[in-house]
Amino acid sequence: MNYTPQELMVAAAARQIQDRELVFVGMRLPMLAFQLAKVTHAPRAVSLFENGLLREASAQAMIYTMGDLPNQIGATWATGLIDVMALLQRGAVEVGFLGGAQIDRFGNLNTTWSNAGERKLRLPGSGGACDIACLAKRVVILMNHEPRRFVERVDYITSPGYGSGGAWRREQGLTGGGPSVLITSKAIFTIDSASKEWVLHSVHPRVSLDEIKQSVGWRLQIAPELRETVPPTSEELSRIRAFDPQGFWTRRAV
Amino acid sequence: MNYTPQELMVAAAARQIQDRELVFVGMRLPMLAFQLAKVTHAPRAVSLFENGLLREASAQAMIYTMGDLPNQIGATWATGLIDVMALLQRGAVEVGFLGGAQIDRFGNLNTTWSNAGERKLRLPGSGGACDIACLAKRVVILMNHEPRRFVERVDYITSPGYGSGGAWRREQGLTGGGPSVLITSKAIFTIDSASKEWVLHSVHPRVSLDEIKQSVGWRLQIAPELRETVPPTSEELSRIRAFDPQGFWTRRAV
Amino acid sequence: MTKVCTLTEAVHTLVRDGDTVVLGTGLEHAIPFAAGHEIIRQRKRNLTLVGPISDILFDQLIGGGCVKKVEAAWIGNVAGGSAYNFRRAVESGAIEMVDHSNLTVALRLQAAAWGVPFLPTRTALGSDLMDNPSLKSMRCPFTNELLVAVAALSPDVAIIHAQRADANGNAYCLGNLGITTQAVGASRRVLLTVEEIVEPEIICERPELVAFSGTCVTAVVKVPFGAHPSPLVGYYHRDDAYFLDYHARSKTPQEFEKWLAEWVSHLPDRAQYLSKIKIEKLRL
Amino acid sequence: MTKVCTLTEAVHTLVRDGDTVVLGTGLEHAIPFAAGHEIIRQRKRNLTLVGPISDILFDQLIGGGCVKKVEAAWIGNVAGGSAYNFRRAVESGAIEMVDHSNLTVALRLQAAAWGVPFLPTRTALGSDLMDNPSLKSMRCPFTNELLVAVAALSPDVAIIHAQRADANGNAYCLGNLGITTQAVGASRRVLLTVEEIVEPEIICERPELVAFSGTCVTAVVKVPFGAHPSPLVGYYHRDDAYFLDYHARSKTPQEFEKWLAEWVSHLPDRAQYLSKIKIEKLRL
Repeated sequence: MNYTPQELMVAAAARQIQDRELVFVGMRLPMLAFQLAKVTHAPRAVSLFENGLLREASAQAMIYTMGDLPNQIGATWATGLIDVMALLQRGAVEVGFLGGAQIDRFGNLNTTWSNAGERKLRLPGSGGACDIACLAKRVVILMNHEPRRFVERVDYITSPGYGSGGAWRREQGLTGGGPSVLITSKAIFTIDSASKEWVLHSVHPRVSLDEIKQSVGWRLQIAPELRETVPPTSEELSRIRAFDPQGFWTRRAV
Repeated sequence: MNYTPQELMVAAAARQIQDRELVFVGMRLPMLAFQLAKVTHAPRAVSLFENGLLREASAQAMIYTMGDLPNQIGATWATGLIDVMALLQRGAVEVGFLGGAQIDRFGNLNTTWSNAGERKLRLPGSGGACDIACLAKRVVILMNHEPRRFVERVDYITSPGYGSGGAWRREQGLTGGGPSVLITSKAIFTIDSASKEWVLHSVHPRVSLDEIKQSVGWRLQIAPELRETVPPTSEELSRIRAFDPQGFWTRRAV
Repeated sequence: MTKVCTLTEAVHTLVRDGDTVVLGTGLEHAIPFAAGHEIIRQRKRNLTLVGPISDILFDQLIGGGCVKKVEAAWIGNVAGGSAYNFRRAVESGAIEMVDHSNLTVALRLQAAAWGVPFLPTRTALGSDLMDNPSLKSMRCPFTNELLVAVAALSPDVAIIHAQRADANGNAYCLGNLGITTQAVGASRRVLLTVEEIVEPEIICERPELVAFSGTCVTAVVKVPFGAHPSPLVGYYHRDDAYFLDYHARSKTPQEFEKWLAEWVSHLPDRAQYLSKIKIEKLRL
Repeated sequence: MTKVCTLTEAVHTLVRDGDTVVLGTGLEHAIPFAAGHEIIRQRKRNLTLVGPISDILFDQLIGGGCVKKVEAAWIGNVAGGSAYNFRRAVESGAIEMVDHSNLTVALRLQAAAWGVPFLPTRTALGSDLMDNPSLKSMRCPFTNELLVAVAALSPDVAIIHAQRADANGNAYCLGNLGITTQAVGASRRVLLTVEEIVEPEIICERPELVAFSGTCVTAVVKVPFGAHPSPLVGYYHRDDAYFLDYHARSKTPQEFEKWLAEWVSHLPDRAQYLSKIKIEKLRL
């Protein structure tokens, strides 16, 4: 069955959500992943949005922003940003989703500044990403797999991963668990429990191991039993396409 | 015209409220004073209650507690305690009313513990009184005039007045203005701007100066032009009696 | 798996001997008297009670022998004056008292609800309330101003009464909130009693009226008139006569014991309690 | 003496050159575009903009030449990506940028709204956001844990759009609130635009829906569709096409100038603006 890398990413991200979990969702692909999880294995997962919304029911129409009316209508709780961040800061949020322009070996994310040769490029900034990175129990990261985005050390830490590795998070006083999974358009990575650097966990169908190795800016750890990523099932695909009929987020040519 | 000391206190307290002021009201006599001010000279005064209510309109029936339905119905804002305390802490509340079991020369109030000979008597505690005393721009105090209540130094500072006098409040870091007026069942006192101790301002009709002097536990300052307190007008009395028809708070024999 | 259960089950499971329990969070409004009386009936012991102003419920729990410590801003009978069981117990040293202002007790819970170990305030400076291990002088890291740091407190249980909730515990709390949201956010377990349990779709019609997320709630119990004799916006008035009667009948331990037998210990449940009251007079 | 006035008067009186202005407090919801465009038309200069996520309004104000500094968590076009005027201005050094997370910018305002000079948080630890004079490492006075102290910020003006308010500024804010209550509480002046002005009695019917006290509000202006192209709960949908069109037409300064002339500078008021839009398609 045909699918886009984004559709695979959505399906893989959905599998990171367990039933009854409180999930800090965010927009774009994670939003679709949450919707997918709700209709498959996690019907009682609860979604949280930093603008001040909590939903037990899924949104009934495609949304561009978390403020869109289909996300407001049918919400269980409409409140302020600090109330939602409070759930995060007191450790009640099991999983948060993040993206980024640049990521490094230890899962630190940069969405603020990047160096393009001589030029410094200004990116949009943190939004709630730093808060999620610091405070969620687990963090799942979704990124488009382009070599320039995978660096030994990010130019700017917008959203802390494991800093320089090892016990860095504890030393900083960070209470959240840090990144647990990185899902790119080519592979899936998990975290080495001691060094806190990425370990290549699985490679997507039709992607070679060499391609992955050459695309990251450091000497990549590879899991002893490297797998192929489980592709999306036909049910998952039909669900995803129902949520994003124009392929706006999943870039599917219709 | 006949009136009780409590009715005079209510009328005198009402005169402390100016139009458009945000007033931290409290229960009992101050509540009646606020209602009276609203129907006389301060129609746009706004009342604030620590349980989380703000009212622009007066309550339509007599209330025993600030949580009573006549105080809830017609409220302009129903919220939490911290939102109301925030107005106080950021200096938006012009005047707060307090009572107390014991008061001293520098306006410190005790509603926590008092010594009765050998025995320590437990009183109800601060409630929001300490917060009002610390944070309101002005504090108006209403007390029944019994000699045992007027001491050189309170046994316990529940609600800070001017501590030991002079610059004490500033030294403590207190941002509110402190007590401005003390209205008792026998007299009215204001604060000496330098020493920060009470100055006898006026004596109620049919009360002697000697009686007041002997009733306080320190050498009392007396205003150069000591007056007689202006008694409640007949309009004020009829308004007060309409608010408290049974004389529950004003102890009027009906 | 639903959170809905009986009051007996909820108190049995959620409130344990030695627990720190926050209740009376609406100040004089929506006080969870039904749940409080069930705690007395189940003979819970060595509780620490936390609250701002608690009209007479704290006094009843103290008189019922459930309490070892109180951490609160004001304990009395708002219309009547003293809370006699409280006075007797504190004066004799039978219970420990930690004094707060309304704002400092609110901030203890707000800090825990926000997941920070303390919050700063400008209240209580210069007062004797500072003689409290959860209050400390500090200076602002930016302005060097004197402030009070208030330590976070995470109670074991919060007990809340509200108008309506769905089976997940998403509740409409109408009227003043007092420190309700802070108490729910701070506590490990939340026992929610409500006048009515409704479908989630009803709650979602006006999600702005939901005061806290049902994800924080452990048990939901339908208890009509569960806040009597305190008032509840939209449902019933305060029973003023009941408060004055309690005041008159709690002046001595002997009188209180009779009151307690009549209104709590010898009653099997809330239905029997309500049958003793002219409840229709109070209903809105 | 009423607070009700026109948008022209309100912006003229309340927003002054050099002011710190907080707006876009609902994140992508209820963004006060009408007031923002009036600021551009009145050629206000040297503003400091404060906000959490501000979809494209900050970008328009920057392109309009009104801004010298931005203190925010995220500036872009949520559906489209980059905010081009913002990027150009920051990359060239034309404006100063102070980076925050959503929580730290919210806490700056919350601290001021509460009247304390700072608030503690556990976010931003270890991040490069700490390179910000309003964030400082500190230790908890009780637990000695590492925390971040966030300094209070009192903007000169908050600009808020809501569904309805009375003439005193008591407003129903339906839908998510973002940092609206914090912004109102923190600011010296508050400019409130609303879809409808109603009698106080209407507001008092459900005082739980009032998000802040009207005593904090300086001016109340009726501006129907005042948040277009952002959505407003109960009134209208987001105009997605408008955001995408703006994205396409702001890639170069030249294109942006044309967009600005067409949609802001050359329009006398909001009525003319609305006549250019198929507004009925968006209405609920």
